[in-house]
Amino acid sequence: QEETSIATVVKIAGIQWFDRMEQGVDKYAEDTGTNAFQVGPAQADPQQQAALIEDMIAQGVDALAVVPMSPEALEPVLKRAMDAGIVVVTHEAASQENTQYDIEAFKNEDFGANLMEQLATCMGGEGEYAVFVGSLTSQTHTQWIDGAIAHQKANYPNMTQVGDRNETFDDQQQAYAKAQEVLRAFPNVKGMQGSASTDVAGIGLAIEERGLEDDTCVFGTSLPSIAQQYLETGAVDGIGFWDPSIAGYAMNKVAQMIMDGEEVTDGMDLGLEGYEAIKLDGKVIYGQAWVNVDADNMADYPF
Amino acid sequence: MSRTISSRLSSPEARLALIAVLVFVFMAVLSPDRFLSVQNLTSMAFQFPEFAILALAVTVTMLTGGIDLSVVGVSNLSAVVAAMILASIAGETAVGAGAVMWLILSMVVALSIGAVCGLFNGALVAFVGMPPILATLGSGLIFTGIAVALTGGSAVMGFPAAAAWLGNGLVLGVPVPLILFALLAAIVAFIVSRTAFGLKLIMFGANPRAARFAAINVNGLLLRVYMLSGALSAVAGMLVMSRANSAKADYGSSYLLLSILIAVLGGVNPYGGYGKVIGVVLAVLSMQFLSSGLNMLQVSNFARELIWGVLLIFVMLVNSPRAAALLRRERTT
Amino acid sequence: MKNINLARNEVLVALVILAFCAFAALSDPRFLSIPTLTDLLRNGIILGIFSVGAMLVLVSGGIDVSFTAIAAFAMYTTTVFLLEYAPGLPWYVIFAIAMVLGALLGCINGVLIAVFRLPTLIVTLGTLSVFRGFLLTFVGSKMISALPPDMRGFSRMMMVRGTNADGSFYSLPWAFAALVIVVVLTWFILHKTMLGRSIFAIGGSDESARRIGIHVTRVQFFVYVYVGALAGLAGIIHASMSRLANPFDLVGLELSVIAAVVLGGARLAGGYGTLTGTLLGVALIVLVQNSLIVLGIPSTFQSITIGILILVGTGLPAWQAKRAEARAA
Amino acid sequence: MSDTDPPLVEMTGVTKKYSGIVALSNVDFTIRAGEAVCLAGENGSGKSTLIKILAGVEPRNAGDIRFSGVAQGALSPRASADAGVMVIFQDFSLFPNLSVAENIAFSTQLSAQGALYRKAEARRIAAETLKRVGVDISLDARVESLPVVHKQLTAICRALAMDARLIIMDEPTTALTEREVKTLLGIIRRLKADGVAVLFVSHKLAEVLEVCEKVVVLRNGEKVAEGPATEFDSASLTRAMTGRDVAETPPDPLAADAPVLMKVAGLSKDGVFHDIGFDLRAGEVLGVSGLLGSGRTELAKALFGLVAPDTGTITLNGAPIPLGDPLKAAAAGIGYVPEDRLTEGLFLDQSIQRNVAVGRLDAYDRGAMLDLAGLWGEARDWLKKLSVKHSDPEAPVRSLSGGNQQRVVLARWLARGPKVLILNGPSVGVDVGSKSEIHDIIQALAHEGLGVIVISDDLPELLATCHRLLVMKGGRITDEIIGTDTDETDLGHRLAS
Ligand SMILES: Nc1ncnc2c1ncn2[C@@H]1O[C@H](COP(=O)(O)OP(=O)(O)OP(=O)(O)O)[C@@H](O)[C@H]1O
Ligand SMILES: Nc1ncnc2c1ncn2[C@@H]1O[C@H](COP(=O)(O)OP(=O)(O)OP(=O)(O)O)[C@@H](O)[C@H]1O
Ligand SMILES: [Mg+2]
Ligand SMILES: [Mg+2]
Repeated sequence: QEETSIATVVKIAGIQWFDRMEQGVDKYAEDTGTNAFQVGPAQADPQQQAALIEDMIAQGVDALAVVPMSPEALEPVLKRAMDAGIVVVTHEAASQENTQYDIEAFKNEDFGANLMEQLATCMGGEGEYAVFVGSLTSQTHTQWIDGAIAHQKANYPNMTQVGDRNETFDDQQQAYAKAQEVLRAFPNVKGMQGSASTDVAGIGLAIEERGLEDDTCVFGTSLPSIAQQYLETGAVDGIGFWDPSIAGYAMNKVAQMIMDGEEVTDGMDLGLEGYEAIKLDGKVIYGQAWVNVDADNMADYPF
Repeated sequence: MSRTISSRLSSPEARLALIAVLVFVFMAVLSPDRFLSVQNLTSMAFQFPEFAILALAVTVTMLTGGIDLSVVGVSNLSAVVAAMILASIAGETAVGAGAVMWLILSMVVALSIGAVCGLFNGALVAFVGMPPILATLGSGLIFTGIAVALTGGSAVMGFPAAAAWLGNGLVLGVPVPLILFALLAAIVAFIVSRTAFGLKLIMFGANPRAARFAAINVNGLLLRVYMLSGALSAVAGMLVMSRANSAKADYGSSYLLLSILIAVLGGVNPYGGYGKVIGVVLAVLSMQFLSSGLNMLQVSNFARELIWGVLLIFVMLVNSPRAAALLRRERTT
Repeated sequence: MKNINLARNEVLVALVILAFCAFAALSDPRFLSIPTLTDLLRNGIILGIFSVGAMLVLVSGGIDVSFTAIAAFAMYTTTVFLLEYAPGLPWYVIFAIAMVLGALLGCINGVLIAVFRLPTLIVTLGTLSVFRGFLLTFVGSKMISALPPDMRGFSRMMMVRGTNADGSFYSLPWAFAALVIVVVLTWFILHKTMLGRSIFAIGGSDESARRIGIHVTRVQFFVYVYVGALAGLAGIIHASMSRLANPFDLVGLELSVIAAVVLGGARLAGGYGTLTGTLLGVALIVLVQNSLIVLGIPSTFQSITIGILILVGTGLPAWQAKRAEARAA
Repeated sequence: MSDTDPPLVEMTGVTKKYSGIVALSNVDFTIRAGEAVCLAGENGSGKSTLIKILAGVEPRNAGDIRFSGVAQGALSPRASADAGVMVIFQDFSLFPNLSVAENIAFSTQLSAQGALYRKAEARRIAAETLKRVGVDISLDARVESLPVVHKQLTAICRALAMDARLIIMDEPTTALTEREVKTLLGIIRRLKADGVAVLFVSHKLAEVLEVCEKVVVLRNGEKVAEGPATEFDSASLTRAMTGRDVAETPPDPLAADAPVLMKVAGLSKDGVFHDIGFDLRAGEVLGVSGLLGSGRTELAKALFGLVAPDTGTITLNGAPIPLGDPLKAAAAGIGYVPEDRLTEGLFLDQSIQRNVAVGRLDAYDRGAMLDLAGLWGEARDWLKKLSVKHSDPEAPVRSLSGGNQQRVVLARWLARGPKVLILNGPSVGVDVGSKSEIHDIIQALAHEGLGVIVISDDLPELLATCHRLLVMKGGRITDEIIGTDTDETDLGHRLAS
């Protein structure tokens, strides 16, 4: 009989983040001998991802581990997959209906609040700050920023958000130009929080050119490999992320558990860093898997 | 014998048909059990109609020597509005005749919005005299922008179950999107070759100045062409909405270049005056066979882009008399 | 510009720029400052170099949508190659490598367009896919932020540097000089050489050009190679200045660049285009794109604003031309 | 210079095929320094092809070419130019986007082989050449903004600016009015005196015989006659070209009781034409003539709604026609055959039958669908009625000769059953044979009760077709002439005065 195949379908192929995830998937394949592999569309377009999943269903994979570009857009195709008896596990899609389990490294609002907490501490709990999202249409980024702003409002009344949510289109150049403009329009701005992995790099570059490394605080989601040079100079003060390779491993593992008829329970240990005591909320599995990195510990995360 | 084959292959469409068949056979041979499975064939039939309809929209504008870069913007805007009707007025719980009625209403609204957007484009081209490439580039940004402003950027969802039928249903085992596409392709083919409007638009594409001197209502023609393109885009938008069970301002962003690529690969002359719907259909099929086949073989999706580009240039070279002449000169000397 | 001619795009665009600046200054007096100027100039470098190339192609009667893919290809491949084999090369050698690479890719466009006489839009649409697909499939798809040291060094080389009242810096990088050189060189080619005049001639009528003995093939070939080299230069400057080689960057800008060039008066039908107009078109787009926050336009309305700008900027001259034609008839 | 010198150009056995079509077959041709040779022949007989081969624009399939006795291999435009062969092409081949100065000096600067463009030098060359020809055109004007005459003159100057030893003119007079033609013929005489040879192609036989020493006649790509111009007259030349006699007959007189069909009153457009008024009766052929810039083409366009007049009225059978709307004008029964067949009249790459049927699409619109059988049937009937020579109605109209192309445009309008037909330059670039056939068609139309307006400055044509003539000058009608009251010389005087 043919071996079990698990397809991990990511938002977009080839970028750092998902290459790191692929390491987890590959490791899982190696550890267990399953045919676990990762695919992703060439363009960041939910329709391309849906088409790719269609093809995977047609190919007859046993399980799908999906990181949806846009969870809503995948509901019908994931439903079709489940109707066809394919096990479906998702990641970064707490609102996904057509999934057996969704694995979240953390609650998005909490993660956003965590970044805000660091930003506020750095700013001394007062002053103006601006926020950036990769795109206004990204649910995850919106939740991070929602969580951050809520945290600020509740705990740091002396801080004020200036300007709108700046949209950077996941493009470092745009983040850079927007940061420049924020600095011109709001000369008193002391803090910036980014969402897309390139946001802090763009912001950091603008900060560095202005020579404001020590006068401003910049935090955001990113990867050490992208933010490193700005962390070194202090243009970026800290980043947060979760390790995609572990998330990838976890998705495959949970998929296998479902296929094997094992049950996932609240407080369970998945045997993975950050997922030692998971919280189960309906179908959503929460870990405590975020990592905060600054200039001091960035060497520990070589990706 | 060889002469009859080469004369049969003298039309660009015949050569495209050959390419489509070759790609299909190639993929089928590489992985017969998977590529030829009913599962896979149905899956492909669900996938391509949405961008194939956009390619039809681009095609009709290209026949006039123009282009419509706003197709994706139009399809998202109309889908977002339709989705708002379905989600907030009809509601997720609507069932039976009520739901169907709301679905029909939302489709009518979407089509009207598509047509109005098209009218706007047509007016820019006809009355303002803007080059279509710029008019629709600008208007596309505006349409997308309106969709973003309407939704704040997030997805609109929560439709009655009936809405899913459009993109996911089967009639006698045939996917509804495929039926829809076949119908629209037939209609566009009919319009282009069998109606006064269609013939006029090709003649206009061939020589806009002569069309004016031949007392063709040039402005009315342009308005209608872009309205047709807008309405087709709206249908594609409804399909995407139904298949995604949601609508959002940035769905299908990769479809614009793809639909232009398909139209051109299908033999439509981007400078106007020539193009056949059958060519576009064959181009769509080649693209889909190639793309599903490559997914099956787990070839990187970036390679697919590369192969599409190579295919496009290859087809152009094959169809080019100049290339043939150069090759012949090469051989004789 | 002896007398102000409102029908000319240059004049219209210049007026729109002035009006926009006046409006921005009214809504926020800080708008008129040196940092605004240096920021805008810096953000116009890449777009500017691209636009000069796109203008040249339009003048020759073609259209090129592949130059962004060439830029990304040249930039990323050069970076990968250097990191692998020669990370210590000085920046000017790095730039030269990227330009040669861009020129080579331009050759492919050149052969297809000039020798096989295929339609330029289709060819470059195809090569856009090919270059990008090849880059991402075979060269790599990861962002590289650990650039060769001299590329990073280049981004820190400043032409002008100063301190604002609040102690922060403003600066204009030497990369801006590249734009100036490109503009001057292109101006020289276009207006002072037979090659340049031949480019205009071909754009006016390629058949006539052939008939009076202009080597149409060679001239067209030159255009695409030159534009390829410019794209390579823009790409490597982009990577250096952003200290990041991202293979997904730049592609997607092509239509905005062409819009900027047409805004500046170049015609899609060929034969017409000026450097002044092109730079004004770029200036307007950069100005608007980088002033939306200052003007307080909410993020959700920014793409509508830019769309309207393109429609107004290109629609006004088009409408005037149409009316003038109707009057003259 | 003596007869023993090798001729300037000597072609022997030159053959040219276009994918099967033999455009030139085994043609021998020579031209000597200071000689003016006329190349005559019907549309499609191979005149332009011969010129293109001499100019190096098209390669020959067989045959030898010698310039001053030196055998030439494959020619290129530059090789020909360097040998002193300059061509003024039928379509001018100018650069619309460049200035007059640059257009004139471009070839010269190309041959100079320099890499740099010397603007001052270009202006000097252009100014000198313009002076030599004796015309005054602004050096900095863009060619696209020039009237046709000036474009023509610019093209001539470009050829003269080079040290030309042979100037080839392919139908240089089609765009010129009588006065400019006179200037041009003067230039040719001066060139001959300077030892420059001229190869001249024209369908206007009178001017051909006026300047040329030698005539070479082509028919179907073969040389059928050659001899001194003195041995030919219009009739014999026509016979050589067509292989038959072609006679032009003046129109039958108009019936005295013919009703007024179209009434134009007080038509003005600022700066273009003023206070135009005339009646057109059923069955009447009305000629409109005048120098270029007299406003005649604008008037014609205004009658068809392509130009919107400021004031005035046009009525057809008593019913007013809205101004400035070609759709309404066409619907009311006015037809317009434009001046420039290639850019305004024809859809060159579309089929012949489509080019005819395009005017009848609405008539065959059966609700949702076109009656294609009826549409094509009618188109073919008209092609037959106007005896358009074609092999296949689905072939592109580009493949037809000039005369036949003109009939296709005529057929399109006749199929609509117009009441008034405006013909702007009905025989421009059409050979004598076809021309007289088109004149016969015009007469037949008038017989059927159509009102026809012919805009032309071809005097024999006006005399052969028109009952009445209006002369325009400076946008006003300055003269009205009854066809039977005049002859060619008289008409020429009254036009030029
Ligand atoms: N080997 C040849 N034999 C005969 N005719 C030729 C040959 N090569 C070119 N020609 C003719 O010369 C003319 C110009 O050639 P072509 O179109 O190849 O060049 P181009 O585009 O004008 O520029 P270039 O001279 O740089 O190649 C054409 O009409 C062509 O048919
Ligand atoms: N590029 C071409 N391809 C195919 N056939 C051609 C081409 N150019 C000319 N021909 C054909 O060659 C023949 C000679 O054409 P040519 O243009 O030399 O005629 P012409 O004597 O100049 O006619 P006219 O008086 O109308 O200008 C015609 O049958 C024409 O259709
Ligand atoms: Mg800091
Ligand atoms: Mg000719």
